Amino acid sequence: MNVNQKVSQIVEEKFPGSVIIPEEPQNDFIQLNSEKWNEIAKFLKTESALKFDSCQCITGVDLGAETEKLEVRYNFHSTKHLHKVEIRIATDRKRPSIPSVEQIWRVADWFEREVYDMYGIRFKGHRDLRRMLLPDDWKGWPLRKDYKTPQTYNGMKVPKVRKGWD
Amino acid sequence: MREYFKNIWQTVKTLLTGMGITIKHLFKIRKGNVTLQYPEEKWPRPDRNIGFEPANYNLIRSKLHVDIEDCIGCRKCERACPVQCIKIDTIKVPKGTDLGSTSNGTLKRLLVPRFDIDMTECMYCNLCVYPCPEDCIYMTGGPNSEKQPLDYEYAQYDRDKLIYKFATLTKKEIKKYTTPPKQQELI
Amino acid sequence: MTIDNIIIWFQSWLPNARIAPLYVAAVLIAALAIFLVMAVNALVAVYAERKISAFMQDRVGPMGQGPGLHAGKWGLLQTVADTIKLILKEDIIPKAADKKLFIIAPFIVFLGAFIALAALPWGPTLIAADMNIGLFYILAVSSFGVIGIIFAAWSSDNKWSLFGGMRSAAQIISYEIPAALSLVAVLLLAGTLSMQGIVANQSGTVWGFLPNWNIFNNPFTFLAFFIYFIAGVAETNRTPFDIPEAESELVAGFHTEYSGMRWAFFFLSEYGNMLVVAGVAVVAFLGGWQSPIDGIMQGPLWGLIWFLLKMTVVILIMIWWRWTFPRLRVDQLMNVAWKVLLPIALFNLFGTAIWTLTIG
Amino acid sequence: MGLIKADEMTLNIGPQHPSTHGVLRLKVKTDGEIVSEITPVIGYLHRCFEKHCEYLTYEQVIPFTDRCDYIAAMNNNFGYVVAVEKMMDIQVPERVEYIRIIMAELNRIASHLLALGTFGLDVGAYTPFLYMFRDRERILDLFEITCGARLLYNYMWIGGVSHDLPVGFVEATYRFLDEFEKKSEEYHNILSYNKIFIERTADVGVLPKDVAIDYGVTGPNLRGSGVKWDLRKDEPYSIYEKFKFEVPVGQGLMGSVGDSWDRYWVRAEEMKESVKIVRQALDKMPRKGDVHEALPKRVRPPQGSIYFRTESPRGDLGYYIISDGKDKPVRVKMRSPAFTALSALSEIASGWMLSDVLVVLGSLDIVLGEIDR
Repeated sequence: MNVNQKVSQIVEEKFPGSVIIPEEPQNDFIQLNSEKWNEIAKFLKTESALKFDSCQCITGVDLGAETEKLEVRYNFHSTKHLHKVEIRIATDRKRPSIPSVEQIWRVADWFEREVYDMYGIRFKGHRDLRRMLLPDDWKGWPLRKDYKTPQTYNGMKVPKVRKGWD
Repeated sequence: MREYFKNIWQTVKTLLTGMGITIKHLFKIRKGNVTLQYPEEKWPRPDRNIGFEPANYNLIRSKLHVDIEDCIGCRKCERACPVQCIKIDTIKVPKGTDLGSTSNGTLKRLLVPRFDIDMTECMYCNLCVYPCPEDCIYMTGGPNSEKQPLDYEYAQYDRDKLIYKFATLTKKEIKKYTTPPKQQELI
Repeated sequence: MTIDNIIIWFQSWLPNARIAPLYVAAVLIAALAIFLVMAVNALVAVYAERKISAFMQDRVGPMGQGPGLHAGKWGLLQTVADTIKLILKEDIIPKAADKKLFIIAPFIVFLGAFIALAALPWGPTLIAADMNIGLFYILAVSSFGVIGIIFAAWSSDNKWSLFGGMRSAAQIISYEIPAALSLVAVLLLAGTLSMQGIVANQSGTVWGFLPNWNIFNNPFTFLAFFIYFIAGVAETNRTPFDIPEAESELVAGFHTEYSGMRWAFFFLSEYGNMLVVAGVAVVAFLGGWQSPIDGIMQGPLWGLIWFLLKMTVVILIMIWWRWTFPRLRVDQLMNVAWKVLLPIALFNLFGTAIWTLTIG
Repeated sequence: MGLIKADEMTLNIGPQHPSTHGVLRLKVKTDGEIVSEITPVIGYLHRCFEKHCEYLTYEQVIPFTDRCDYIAAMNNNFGYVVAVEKMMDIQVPERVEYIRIIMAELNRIASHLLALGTFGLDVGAYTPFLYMFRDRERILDLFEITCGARLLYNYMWIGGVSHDLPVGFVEATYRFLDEFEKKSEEYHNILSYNKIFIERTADVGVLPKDVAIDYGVTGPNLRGSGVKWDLRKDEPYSIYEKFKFEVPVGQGLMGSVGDSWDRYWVRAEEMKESVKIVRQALDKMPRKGDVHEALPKRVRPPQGSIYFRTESPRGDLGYYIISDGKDKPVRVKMRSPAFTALSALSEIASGWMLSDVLVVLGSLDIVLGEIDR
């Protein structure tokens, strides 16, 4: 039994209905429901059989404007049991919102701010959700696939890089 | 109390060690120095470099150069460039026009009236060099010094001067090649 | 050559002149000489500092400006070129600055170093003003510069400058005390505050072969020299005690907002301060203008040469330190002053007193 | 009176400041010299790496990974190409593996030299910085003869490397390693064991074990806190399992475990281990072989995603790559180790003096290019 199956089993036992069973068993990730994510996250960190104490990476993903959803993928790692797991949580594209895990793994603070910055996914319960890399007055969510490069910034025209090139 | 004096003693000892090192370097004046007095002394300086002549280098990322006589206009380099700093225009010529062949012996099929490289944008990744079937785009110097001597001092006062235009075709020549052979005879 | 000598010399030419204008003229001549000494010192010391630091760091240092300009050798004229550049540079006064204080501050700092030099004996007869309170005078006026530093820091209206100024004030006030206490040990031996008197007291030999300089006189003064030297380096704001201008923390400390000639005055007075500290160290501990071998190579000219040589050595050590050590933190700096240097200086003072009473 | 709050001052360190190692801005609240609150503001060097990747083919991404962590560009290349190779299931020739490891470890030495040197500079020691730059220069020379570039190499390719080693490279590297081992003692004498340096760094900015893990701090910073975690040992990628080397961890030799001095010391020791690895690799490397043998005709990883991490000089460098089977990636996310390290700054440096904040910042060894991407 690999880690993913084990984790999904344990989580499903504790929080019935939260694991959206992947269609193919060989998938190396666990798709979760976003509703109880905060409690599940706490459980993942504290449960003695799992102990995912290190949050490796939080990636925002947009698989195309036609999919109607945005995804956040979490990579966790346990320094106690030396195993890792990838958890995916999908959210609605129109009003993207996912419970924050910032108070569970402190590193998630900046990661979530970055995902918010790039995808506009609101993390419920994040204490300081601001733009991270872009200026505070930036409009739009640049890494979404339907993002259009703006022609102006704060009323200033963005100059074309080279004249007479094309 | 002992800790106090030990501390002072350690401070004095370690500081003197450090002073010993710097004074040693002070009296090795010309031996170990690595400075290159740039406009006067030029790389590679024999006593500083690690024993390689420019020709032994695998590559020197200096400046892109194009041997335009060898270019067949395949535009592979243009597609490989991650920053789109290469711009090529090609013109199809009527069948039967002889454009000559490259030094590799490949027949040229397209006219290249424009081959511009914007060195202000170039990020020296060398990715355009590898796909070229005729080896006609390359960085100057290093192993290519025979074809083109090393040139890395091409600063300009004007940005536009850093756009290098390699195409040599004149309008007259283009016209000459693009008119079908029959009309040529008429002219 | 004191000011009095100059006045007497003037009077021999103009026997009927009143004393006041002659006095002013004499002071001006002396002042010009001191200014020249400071300027030349800055030129030479900056060049030496740059070259020595370069060689210590396996570099070659300034090589461009020199005889034959850009292809020239050793960059001999580098500091001259720098000076010209500094004079020609635009003088920027920040809009929010307190203008009057901002303008006056570099000159106050400069003045501190400048007037302290007046009491340094360059040779047996060469001294601008041989006061009977010479050492005391130098100690008093050399801490005068801190006022200028605080002026500069406050008037710049820059937070970094303010940090630098506050640090500098705390530092100079703290290090005055161990420096003064270790000099008091010398006074016990000499019995006079006059600079010439202190030097004259160091003639002859001690223990048969060593010159009778205060540093060799007894173990306590030997230690006192190092305490004075450390405290002196701290007073000149040089590494490892350069926290007021710590460039990796405070950008440039109190002179962040200064440019051009005003900045050059800070620079000049830093090197002037080095000169004062080195001069006092030489006078108080290294026998001033006395020859290292008793009885030979003495006289006014030799005196000047010995004095300059000794001073050079002391300044070179300062340069050497600067390019070897990391910088201390503010609280550690205070710790060194109050917990290490001060107790040892007090102990030294006590020890010297006992020594002079019993053995000396 | 009472209107002006006279006991706290807001100070902007940066974006232009000598010791922020790039364009980082720290908004700090100070009470005299004591810093009570630190808010890092980043993004001044944001160059849209992740957005760019959506428009570039897999090969074209490599020069952009160079520009993220420009101090250790080889390691960035390495992580990316191994991730893509994992997706495509490419087995690279043995010689290529050895060449890659030699390059990655040499670059690790170069990166650590720069980290230690600038750390010394933050503390105020100018000379060690130049000594370390002098030796870093030799490594850059080695890179230059191999791939022509000194900083941004674009050397590793998916399935190989761009050039074979030039003639004489092996001997020159041996010569460099011999010289370097002698010199590393000098660094210790002039900086590591200098009492002023110890006073400034020991016990300053202590990063406890659990806080480090909670903040996702990795690499030498985590090892400085006493956690023996090195991906080269614990999750060996490439052929790291073939090499014998130690993983130095902070032991609190001069203060408590996890202080700035420990982080510094771990880096200094790691350089020695890297020297060992390079030596072994040079000994064992097959002398002949085609480095372009396994290059794929076209790079089109099968549909799917991968999160792959390697040990860069700054810590766990992770790439999250999503492919839809075409020649351009759907998403390339870079998990940069310096990003997480910087997020821990306000936790460990608050309450220290202004000078200490910059020392702690220097000891974390951040590269802004990687944080902002």
